Amino acid sequence: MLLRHTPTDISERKALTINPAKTCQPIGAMYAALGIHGCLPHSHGSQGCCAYHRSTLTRHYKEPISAATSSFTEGASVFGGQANMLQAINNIFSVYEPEVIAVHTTCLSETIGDDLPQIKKKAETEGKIPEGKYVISASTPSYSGSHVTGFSSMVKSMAMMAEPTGKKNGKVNIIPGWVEPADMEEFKRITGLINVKTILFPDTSGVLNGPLSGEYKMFPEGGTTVEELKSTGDSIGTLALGEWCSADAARALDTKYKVPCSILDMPFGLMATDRFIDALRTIAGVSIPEVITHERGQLVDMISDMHQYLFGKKVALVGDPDQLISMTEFLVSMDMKPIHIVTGTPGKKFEKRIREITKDMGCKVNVKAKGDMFLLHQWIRNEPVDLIIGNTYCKYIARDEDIPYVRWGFPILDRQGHQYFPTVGYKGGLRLLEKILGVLMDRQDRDAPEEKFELVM
Amino acid sequence: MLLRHTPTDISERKALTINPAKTCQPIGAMYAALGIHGCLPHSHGSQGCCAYHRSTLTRHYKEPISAATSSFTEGASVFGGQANMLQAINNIFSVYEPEVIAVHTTCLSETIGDDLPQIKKKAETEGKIPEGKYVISASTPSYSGSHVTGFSSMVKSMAMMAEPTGKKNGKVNIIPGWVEPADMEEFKRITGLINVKTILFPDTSGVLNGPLSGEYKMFPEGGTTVEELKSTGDSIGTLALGEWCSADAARALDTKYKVPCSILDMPFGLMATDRFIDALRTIAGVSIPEVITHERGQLVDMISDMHQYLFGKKVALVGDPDQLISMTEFLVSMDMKPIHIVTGTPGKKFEKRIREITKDMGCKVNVKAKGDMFLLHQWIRNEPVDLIIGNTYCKYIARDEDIPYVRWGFPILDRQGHQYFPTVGYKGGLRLLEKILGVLMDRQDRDAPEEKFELVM
Amino acid sequence: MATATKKKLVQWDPADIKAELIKKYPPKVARKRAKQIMINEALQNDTPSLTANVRTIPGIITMRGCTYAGCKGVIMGPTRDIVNITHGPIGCAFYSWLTRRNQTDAGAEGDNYMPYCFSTDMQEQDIIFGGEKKLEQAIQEAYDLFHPKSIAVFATCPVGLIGDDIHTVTRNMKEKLGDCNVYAFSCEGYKGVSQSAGHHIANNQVFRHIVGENDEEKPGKYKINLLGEYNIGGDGFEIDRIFDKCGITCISTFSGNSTYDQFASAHTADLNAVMCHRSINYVADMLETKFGIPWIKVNFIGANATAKSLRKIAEYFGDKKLIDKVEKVIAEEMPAVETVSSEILTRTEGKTAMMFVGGSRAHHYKELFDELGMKTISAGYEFGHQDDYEGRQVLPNIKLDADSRNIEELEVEADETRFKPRKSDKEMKALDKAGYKFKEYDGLAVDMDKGTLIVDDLNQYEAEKLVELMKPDIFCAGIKEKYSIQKLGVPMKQLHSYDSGGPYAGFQGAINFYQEIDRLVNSRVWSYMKAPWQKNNRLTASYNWE
Amino acid sequence: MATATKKKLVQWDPADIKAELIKKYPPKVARKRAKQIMINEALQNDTPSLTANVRTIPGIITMRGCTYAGCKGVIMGPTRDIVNITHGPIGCAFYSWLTRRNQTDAGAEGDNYMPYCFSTDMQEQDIIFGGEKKLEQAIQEAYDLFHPKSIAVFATCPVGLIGDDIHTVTRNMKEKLGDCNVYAFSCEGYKGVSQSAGHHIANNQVFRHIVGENDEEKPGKYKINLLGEYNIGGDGFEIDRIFDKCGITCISTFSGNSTYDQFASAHTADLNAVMCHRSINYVADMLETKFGIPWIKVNFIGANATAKSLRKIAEYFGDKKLIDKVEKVIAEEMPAVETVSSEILTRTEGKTAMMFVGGSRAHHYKELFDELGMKTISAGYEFGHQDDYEGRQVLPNIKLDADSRNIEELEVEADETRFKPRKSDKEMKALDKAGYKFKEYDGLAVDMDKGTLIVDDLNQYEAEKLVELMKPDIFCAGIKEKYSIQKLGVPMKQLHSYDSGGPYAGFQGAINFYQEIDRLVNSRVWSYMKAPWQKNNRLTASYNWE
Repeated sequence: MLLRHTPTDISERKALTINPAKTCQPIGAMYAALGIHGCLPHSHGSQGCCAYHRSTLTRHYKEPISAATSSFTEGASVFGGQANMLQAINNIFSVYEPEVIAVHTTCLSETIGDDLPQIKKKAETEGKIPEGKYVISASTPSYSGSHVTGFSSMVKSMAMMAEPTGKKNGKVNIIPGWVEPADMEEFKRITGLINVKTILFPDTSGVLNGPLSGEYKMFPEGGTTVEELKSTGDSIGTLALGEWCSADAARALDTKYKVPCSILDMPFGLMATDRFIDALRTIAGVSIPEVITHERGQLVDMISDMHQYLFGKKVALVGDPDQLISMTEFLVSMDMKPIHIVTGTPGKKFEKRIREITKDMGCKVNVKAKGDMFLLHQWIRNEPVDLIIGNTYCKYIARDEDIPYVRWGFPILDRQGHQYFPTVGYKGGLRLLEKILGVLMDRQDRDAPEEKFELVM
Repeated sequence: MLLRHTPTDISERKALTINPAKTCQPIGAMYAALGIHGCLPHSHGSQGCCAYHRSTLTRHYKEPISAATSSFTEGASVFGGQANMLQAINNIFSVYEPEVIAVHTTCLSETIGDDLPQIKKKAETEGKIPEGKYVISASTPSYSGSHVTGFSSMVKSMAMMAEPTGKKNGKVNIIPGWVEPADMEEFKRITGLINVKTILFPDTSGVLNGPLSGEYKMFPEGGTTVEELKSTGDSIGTLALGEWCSADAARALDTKYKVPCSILDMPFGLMATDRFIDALRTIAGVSIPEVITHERGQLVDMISDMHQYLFGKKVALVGDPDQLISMTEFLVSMDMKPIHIVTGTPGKKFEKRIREITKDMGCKVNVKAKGDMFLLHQWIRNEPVDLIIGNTYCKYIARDEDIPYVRWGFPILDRQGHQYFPTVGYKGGLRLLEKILGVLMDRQDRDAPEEKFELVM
Repeated sequence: MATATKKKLVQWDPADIKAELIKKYPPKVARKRAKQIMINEALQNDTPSLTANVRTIPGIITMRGCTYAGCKGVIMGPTRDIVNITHGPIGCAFYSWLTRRNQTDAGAEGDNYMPYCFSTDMQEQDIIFGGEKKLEQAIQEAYDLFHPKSIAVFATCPVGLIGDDIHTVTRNMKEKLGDCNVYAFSCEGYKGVSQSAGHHIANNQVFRHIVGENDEEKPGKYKINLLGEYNIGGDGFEIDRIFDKCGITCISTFSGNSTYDQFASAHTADLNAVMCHRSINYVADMLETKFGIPWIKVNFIGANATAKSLRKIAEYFGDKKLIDKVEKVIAEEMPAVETVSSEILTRTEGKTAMMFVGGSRAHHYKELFDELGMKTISAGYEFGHQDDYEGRQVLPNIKLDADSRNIEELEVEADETRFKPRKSDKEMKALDKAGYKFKEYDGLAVDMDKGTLIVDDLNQYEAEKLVELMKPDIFCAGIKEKYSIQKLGVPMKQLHSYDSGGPYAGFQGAINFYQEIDRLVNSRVWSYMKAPWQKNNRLTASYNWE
Repeated sequence: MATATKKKLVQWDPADIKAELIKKYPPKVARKRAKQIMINEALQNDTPSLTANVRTIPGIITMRGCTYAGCKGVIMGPTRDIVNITHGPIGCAFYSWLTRRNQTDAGAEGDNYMPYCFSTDMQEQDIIFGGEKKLEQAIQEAYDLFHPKSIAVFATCPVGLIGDDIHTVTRNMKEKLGDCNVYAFSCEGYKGVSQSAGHHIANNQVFRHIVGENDEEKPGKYKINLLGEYNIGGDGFEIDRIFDKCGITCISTFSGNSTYDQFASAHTADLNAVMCHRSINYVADMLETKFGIPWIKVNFIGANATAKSLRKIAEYFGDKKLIDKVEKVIAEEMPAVETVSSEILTRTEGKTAMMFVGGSRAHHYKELFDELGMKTISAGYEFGHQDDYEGRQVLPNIKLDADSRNIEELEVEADETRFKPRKSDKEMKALDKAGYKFKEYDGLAVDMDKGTLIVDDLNQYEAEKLVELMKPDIFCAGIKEKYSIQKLGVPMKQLHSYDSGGPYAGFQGAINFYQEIDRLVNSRVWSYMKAPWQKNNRLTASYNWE
C-alpha cells in the first residue's frame, strides 16, 4: 500500500491538511495570464514560487512555460520588492519583448504589503513600460482562496483592461474559466457554428498545445489579444462559465462598464451544455444549427445505449468547484451515484449546489469544500466506489483500493490527451463518457470469470 | 485460459482456418451501400446472410442497420432467385421507398449463377423500378476475397453510377475506403479547411453515428447522394485511399470516364497523412492552411514528448491490409516494432509492402496475408509483444497472454468511441497515440513495484 | 419517419391497428401478412387460426435468421467439447463465433472449443471442383491439433448446391480416426423458412449420432434431462443451482453448458423436462419412443413458473422426500424474490410490454412481466409454429407445406435392449387421475388477453408501426431490432442475448429481471431526447441577462 | 523566434558566442552576466575567475528554485519515515509533493510518509495573528494520526516575516510528545540565492538534531556514509547493490532511500564518501571535526568513475580482502558495460552535449558523455559555488556576500566522548605518501576542454541562444527547460529527475544511460518537424495523377 498510514476512522482535523485538493493562488494567475497573446506572466515573490508553478504547468502540458520572477532576497523581503519589480519590468521588456506583463503577487509580497498598482505607476513615470506595452496585476496571496480564485483574480484583471468606446461591438464575452486549451478551442468551434461573435478570455489554445516545428516561440500565435481585451467593454454581454472561475470578471465588467452578464455552469455534460447553448441561441437570436443538435443527439444516444454500464455506479470525485458541479450533474443525469465529492477550494455554496443536484439520488452523499484527498480516501475506505474521477494524485488511492479511475482536472502529470481533446460541450461529453465506460468495462473484463467473459458489450 | 487449446508449436494448415482475421464479401458490400444517401442494401441470398451482417454491423455501431434479403428457399436455390429478387424490388420500393437499392450477391446466388444485371433489366421492363429510383448491384461471392474486397466491389458499383456530362465539376473524388463514420466526417473537415471541393463516397457519417431524438429514420440525413455519384465522372480526378478498398473504383472511373486517379495509403499516422494532405495541396494548387500544419505539429510534438514510452515496444497487429500498412508505417515511424502482422484478406503484395516498411527495423517480422488469429496467437506465444492492436476478438489473446491491447479495426463489439472520434489524419493520429500510450502507461503503473510507481510520466 | 415521443396515450382498437400494419403493403403481401396477424380471442381451437412457420416475404425486412444459425448457432453452439467445423465460405463461421452469450463452465482444465472458430474457408476452386477433399483435410488438421472426442461438420449454402457428400466424408473420417466421433449436419441456410428448421436438423443428428453412446449409470437420484435450455446469460447455471439444492440430478441439458457425454447419456434419465417447446419437443418424443422416457413441459422463466415446474417434477417422481425438499427450497427462495418485486412493482405496475422473440421465449417472459404487473399488449414468435401459438391440440390439423416436408423427420422405434417404461401403467393412471399432464403445451394465445395482437414473424416495418401506435413502455426482440425501437424513445430489451444481462431464469434470475426492467422503463435517459431549443424555440434577441 | 533546424554546423568562436549571449541585455545585466560566463582555460587557479552563487537578476527567467525547495524538496524529501510538515500556505507543500522521483524502498510494512503531503495551509488570519498555535495543533494531529518517530517542520516565506517562532514550538512539542523527535527548518524561500542555501539549512539541522542520536554499533565491515546521493530514479539502489557485492557497509545515505535512524547512526561510520560536493561537503567537514571521520570525494556516475571510486574506498580501508573483492566486482561488471558502450559508441561518437544542472551533476554526467565519445561543449551549474567550478583550492579566496553570510555556519568541535580518529597519524601519512587525497575536489573546469563555455546560472534566454548558435546533439537541464529546447529540435534530457528513466549510477546505470542517450540523439522523430509542403511548397494546379 502506498498510502499505508491512512486510517479508516475519520478524526476531525483543525490544523493539518493532508494530501491537498487545491494549490495556491499564484499558479492560477499564471495559467490565466498565459491565455493573453504575447503575455509574460510574472511572479512577484521569491524565485521558488515561479519555479514551482512553471514546473507544474510544464508537467501538465509537456510544453514550455515562460514566466519571470522578482527573485526576492532576504533584503527585498525586509525593504520591499519595489526595486526588484522595477528592475524586472525593465529587463523583461528589453530581453523578451512581450506585449503584456501580467504580474501576480505571492504570500511573500502580500505579507510585506507591496503595492503593485503603485509600483506600476512608478515604472510608468520612470518610462520603464514601453509605448503600447502593458503591465497588469492581480493580488493573489497564497494564504487565501486557492489556485481557482487566483485564476479568477487574474481573469478579472484582464477584464479590467477594457477600454469602452461607447460603441457596441456586437460581440459576446465568453469567460471559459479554468479549462484546457482544447476546451477553449471547442468553445470557438461551437460559437462559430452558432454564428455568435465572441471574445473568449483567457484563451490558452495555441499557447499550451503547440506544435513541434523546429521553432521555439516564447509567445505563440494563440491567446486573447490586447485589442480584444480592450474591446470587452463594448460587448453586448458576458457569459461567465463557472461561479468560482469566471463570475468576478463578468460582474466587474457589469458594474464598471454596464456590460450585462450571466453566470452559467461550466458546460460539462448534457444539461450544463444545454443551458450554455440555449443561452447563446437566445443571445444571438439565432436558431441552433443542425450539426449542434446532431452532436447533442449523439451524446444522448450513447448514454442510452450504454446505460446498463453506468446505472447505479458509485463515484468519488475530487477537483475544483465549477468542474465538479457540472460533472456531478452529468453523472446523476446518467443514473450514476457520485457519493464522495471533495474540493480543496473554500466555498460553502459548493456543498449547497452539490446537495441540490444529488438530492433525488436516494443515498447518502459526502461532500466537502476546503477538504482534502486524505479525507476523500477515508470516505472511500468506509464506502467503496466503482469509479474515481480526479487529477493525477488520485492514482495512489486508485492503486491502493483497486478502483477504476478516470483522470480529469488539474494537474494531470502522467497521461496525455487533455491538451488536445475537449471535454466541454456535447463532443466533450462523448469523450468523458468514452473514458468512463472504458475503465468500467476494462474492469468488468478483468474481473470476469472465464464463463462470464463477454465478446459483445 | 480461454484459448487453452492453442499450442505454441506452429504446424502448417492447408484446409482449416481457425479464428479468422476476415469475414465474407457481402458484409463489406452492405457497409459500403449504407454510405449512399437513401439506400437500402439488399442481400441476394438466403435470409441468414442478411441477418448476420445486420447483427454484426449493429453490434459494432449500436445503431439500426436496415437491409433486405431475397430470402432464398430450397426452391429458389434450385430454380434461381429471379422471382424472389423481382418480388423484393417491388416490395422494397412500395414499403420502404428508398432512393437506391444496392444489391449484393452471396455464395448461394453466385453458385447457382443468378445474373443480377439481367434481373435488373427485367425489373425495369416490368416497371418494378419507379421513375428516378435506382437499383445497383455488386458481385460479392463469399468464397472469394474478403469483407474488404466486397466493400471495394460495391464502391466500384457506386462509381459506375457516374453519368458524365462532359463538363468538369471542379471537384475531386475522394474514396475513403473502409473507415468509420467519424473518419469520413474528418475527411470532410480536412478538405473543407484546405478548400478542396470533393465528392466523398461512400460516406457513412450521419448514417451510422446518428442521434437519439425520438425519431427513427430508416434513411438518415447522411450518405453520398445519387446526384453526387452521378457527378463523379465530371470530377478532375480521384484520390483513392487504400489499394484494397478503393483502387478498383478509382481505376474504373479512369478507364471508363477518363477521370485520372491516384491510389494513396489510408491516412493513418504521420507519413500517410502527410502524403494525403500534400496530394490535396498540389491538386488544388493551394497552400495548406496554418491550422492543418498546426495539427500536424501537435502530433509530432506528442510523439517526441512521449517517445520514451514508445521506443522499441513490440507490437502484434491484425486487421485489414490498407489499415495495417499505414498503421505499421506509423508505428515504425515512432521507433516501435510491429513484429507480428496478420490479415485474413488475400494479397501477396500486402506482405511485400509490410516487408518494405519494416526492413530497417532490425528484427525479424512475421507477416501473413490470408492468415488467421490462431497463427497470430501462436506467433505471440513464441515471441511475446508489449501491445496488441486489432478488433474485439483480440481480447481473448490479450487476456490469456496478459498483453496491453488497443481496439482498432472491424468489428469492435465491446467498446464505444470509434463511431465518434476519427483515427485518420493528424488529429486521428493524436487519438491513436493517446490510446497506445494509455494502455502502455496503465501497464507500467499496474506492474510497477511501489518504489517505482511514478507520479509524473 | 416515425416518432413515439409520448403524447397522451391514444386509445386503440386492435382491428384498426391490424389494418394500419398492412395498409401500405402490396395486395399480395397484405393478404399473406393478414393471416399472420391475429386479434387474440384466447380460445383453444383445434384448428389453427393463425398462420405460422411460413416463408418470409422477399424484400420485407425480417427478424429471422437461417437454418445454419439455428443448427450451428443455437443448438450445437453451447456444447463446449465438440470441435464444430463450418464447411463453407468464411462468413457463416465468423458470424456465429461467440456472438450468442451461451455461457459454459469448462473449469480450469476441461476441453472448451467455444472460444474458437473453425472453418474450411471455401474458395472459388472448392466451389468449382468440390470441397470434400478440403473438408477431409480440415478434419484431419483439427484432429491432429486438438484430439477432440468429437468433431461436427456444418454445411453452408453452397455445400448442398455443389453436392459435397459431407456425411460420407465424416463417416470415413470417423472410421479413420477411430477415437473421435465425427458427423455432419446438412443445415444449408436456404433450407426451411427459419432457424427452426436448423434446430430440427441439429437435434436429429444429435439423437442419431450421440444419444445412447454411453450406457454407464450416472450417480444420483431423480434423474432428468432439461431439454431446450441454452444457458444464455447463465440461465442454466441458476437452474442447475436450484436442481442441486432440490437434489434433482440433471443428466443432460440440451444444450446449455453441455458436453458430448451429456448427450451420450441422455437416455439414462427418467424424465424429460422441456423448456423451449419449439426447438426440441420432437427430441422428447423420440426419447420416449426409443427409451421410454416420458416428458413434461416446464418453464423456469419467472419465479412462480419455476416453483410450478419444480413441483411438477417432484410430483412425477412422487417421492415424499423430494416433494418436501422442493417445498423447502421454494420457501427459502421466494422471500428474496418477493421483497424485490413488491418494491419494484410500485414503479412497473400498469406499464405495457411487447415481445417478438424466439419460438417459446415470448411466452415464457410473459410470466415475468405478469409478475411485474406489466401487460403484454402484443407478442409473437420469430420462428414459432402454430402449436407454439395455439397449443399442441392443433398439431393434427397443421398442414405441412413443402418447406416443412423438406426437413427430415426421424423414424424411431423402441430400442430392443434399452427401452424401459419409467412408470408402470398403474402409476401413469394414478398421475393421470391426479390431473398430471404429460406432453402438454397450450401455447401463447390462451395466456394472452383477449384483444391483444399476436403477430407471427413480425418485421421491421410492422414493429415500427406497432410502437408508434401502441406506445409500449418496453419492447423485446433481438439485436437487429434494438436500436430502431430505441430511436423512437422506447427502451428495447434483447431476449435472445439479454443484451449484457442475465441470468433471468429461476429465482435469482427473476430478481435480476425485475431490476433490469425497472432500470429500463424508469430511466430518466428517455427524457433527454429533445433539446431545450426544440422544446421552446422562441427566438429572442433580448437575452434575459441576470 | 529561434530555430535550430540543423543547417551545416557553423564553426563558432567562444568569444563570439559569449558576446552574442549578453548582447541584448541592459548594460547592468550584461556586466553581471559577463562575470558568470567563462571561456574555459582549464587551469587550476587559486583565485576564482568565475562568479557563482550570486543573486539571480529579477525578470531574467532563471532555472533556479528556492531555499525551501533545496531544504524540504531535495535534502529532507528522500527520507521516508519522517513526517514533513510544511508550515505555510498550501502551495509549497503541494508543489514538493512526490515530484522529485527520489525513490524509497519501505518494504511492505515499513513507515513511509513520502506519498503524503502535510501542510498547515496557513490562512489570512494566521498571517495576521500568527501561525504558532496552528502549527502546534498540526503537529499534535500528525502525531495522533501516525505516531511517527520524528516530525520535521519547514518554514515558508511568510513564516519568517510574521515571526512565528517555529523552533520554540517544535522544541515544546518534542518535550510534550516525548517519543517523537520534532524540529524545524528556517528555510524561507527568500533566503540565500538558490536551492543551495536550503541544502545547507537542512543539513545543519540534521546534524544538530539527528546525527549522533543512536550510538549502537551497526553490524558489518568497511562502514561508510554516502553523502549527497538522493536516489533519483533508483541511483542509490544500484550503488547499494554494488556496495553489498563488495562487502562495503553503508551506514547511512544522505539522503537517498534513507531513514531517520541512518542519520542518527551516521557518526558510527569510518569514512564519508561525498557524491554531491555542493550540497553536503560541509557535513563531511562537520562529521570529521566532531567525530573524526575523514572524507573523500567519490562519483558513481559513469562506469569508470564508479570503478575508481570503489578502489578509492578500498584503498582507504587498505584491507587486501576488500581490495581484491572490489577488483573482482569491477571485473564482473565491466564486460556488460563495455559490450553495450562499444556497440552504441558507433552512433554517439563525436556528438556534442550541453549540461546545465545542479551543483555537481553537470560534472558527474560529463563522465558518462565521455564514455559515449560525446564532447561537452558547454556546461554550468544551476546553484553551484565557485569551488564546484574551479576546485576547493579557491575556497580561501571566495568572498562571502551578504546572502551567503545569512546562511548559518554551524560551529562544531570534537565530541568529548565520541570523537575518535579513524586512522593513526602513521596510517594517514602512508596514505598521503601513496598519493591518496582526502577532502579533495578539483571542480568542473579542469575537466572541460579549453575553449568550451562554462556558464553559471544559465537562463532561458541564454540557453536558447546557446542551442541556436552551437547546435548541440543533446541538452541537459531540468523540466522547465525541457520543452523550449525540444521545440528547437534538440533532444533534452532532464538530469534532475531523469525524465522517466534511471538508475544512471553505477555499472547498470551506465548501461541505462548509454541506451537512453542513444535513443535520444538517434531518434528519427527529430526529422519530422517539417511538413512536405514546408520542405517543398511549390504550388501546382497540375497534380501528377498516376
